[in-house]
Amino acid sequence: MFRIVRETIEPRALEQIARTTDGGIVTFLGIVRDAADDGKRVSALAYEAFEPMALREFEAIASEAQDRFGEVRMAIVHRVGEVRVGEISVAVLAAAAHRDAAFDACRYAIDQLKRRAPIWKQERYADGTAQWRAGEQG
Amino acid sequence: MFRIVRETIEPRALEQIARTTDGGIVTFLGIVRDAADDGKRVSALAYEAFEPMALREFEAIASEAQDRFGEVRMAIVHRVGEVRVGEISVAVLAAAAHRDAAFDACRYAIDQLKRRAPIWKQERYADGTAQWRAGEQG
Amino acid sequence: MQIRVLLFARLREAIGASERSLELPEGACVEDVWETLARGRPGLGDERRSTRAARNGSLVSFEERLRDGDELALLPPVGGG
Amino acid sequence: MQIRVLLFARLREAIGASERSLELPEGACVEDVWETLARGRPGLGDERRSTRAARNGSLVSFEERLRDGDELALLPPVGGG
Repeated sequence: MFRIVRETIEPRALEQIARTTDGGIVTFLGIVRDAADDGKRVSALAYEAFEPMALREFEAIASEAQDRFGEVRMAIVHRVGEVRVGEISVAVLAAAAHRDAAFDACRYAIDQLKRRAPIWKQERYADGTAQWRAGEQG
Repeated sequence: MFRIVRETIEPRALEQIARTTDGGIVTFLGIVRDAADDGKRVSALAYEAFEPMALREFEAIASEAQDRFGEVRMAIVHRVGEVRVGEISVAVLAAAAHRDAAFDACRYAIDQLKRRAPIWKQERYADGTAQWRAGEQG
Repeated sequence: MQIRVLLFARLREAIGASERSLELPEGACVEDVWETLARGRPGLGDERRSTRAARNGSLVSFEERLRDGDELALLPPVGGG
Repeated sequence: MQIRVLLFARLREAIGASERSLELPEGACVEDVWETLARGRPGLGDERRSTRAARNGSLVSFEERLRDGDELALLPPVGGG
């Protein structure tokens, strides 16, 4: 399940990709914090994506995780538009027979997503200003 | 939030421990699989716990995770009684400002829980037989 | 002295109770509790090596002396998760 | 030839459109698109080094030659998650 959505992310919906042979599910939720790394008060983040390319990147990342960590089912859902403090901006779920593969695949996927997926984030501050923020590169 | 419960675990309820400064939430869900490691068809697992000691162990594990990985909020909820295939037996949630601490703490907690918490698991098979199963020791 | 013994999982099934109250002589240790329970249950011998004991909630060795009113939990190999 | 240019985030804001259609001579490359857009926008100069280009959905260098009908996405440093 690879999606870019405009509405609230319901993380439990991602669980449907698990099979009855999966004993471990690891989920990462990215949540909008109320403060930027430099301490400025944040009211919301606004995300935009180059959607077709982002979705293909999600699929590629999941496929790489499978190659590296073995049989694993993955879901990656990213929200775009304005996401307020406390809301979920991204959800990554990995389901596998045993937990090691699920942990490794989930962590790999969120790390790669942040580096590679064509998605952009604008911090909107409580003082009315705003700034585009690049993530962790390369 | 450290609990032993008899009813269905609702993983989203664990999120309430997160603070507005937490940007990453990692959740592990243990799910009852339909087959044992030796291939036998499983219909359910039955768990029992030495509850007061298990709860203190959960707290100790969370406190160790905090010492090792830094500021992190944790929830550990384990179900007891009969848990059917596809249902959640255990949920571990770690919330932190950044994702590394959340991943590390969540993984540490489920690893330690399986080794140390006074909780027992009986596999109940489709053929009507049953067997107590020890986990990963030491 | 009176010791309250808590039994779990396959020990509970082998002994047929989740809780037993034992009357033991002063100075008895965990090992004495085990031997009292194992008497007449040869199957329990195999369990001894893998069983841990918790006295009033803290892990102790089988040499640990008990006191009147102690709660002793006998813990087979754990398997949560 | 006709090139459809997609613009995101601060490039979109700098150029004031999420999409532009450019008429370029045959043989034009990504760099030519960039220069056409940057003309009269000195602020864009700083963005050039950190911008990547995707031609019909695949990353390409700025030397990549374009064809009529291509879709060229100009991607500032990403920051999802």
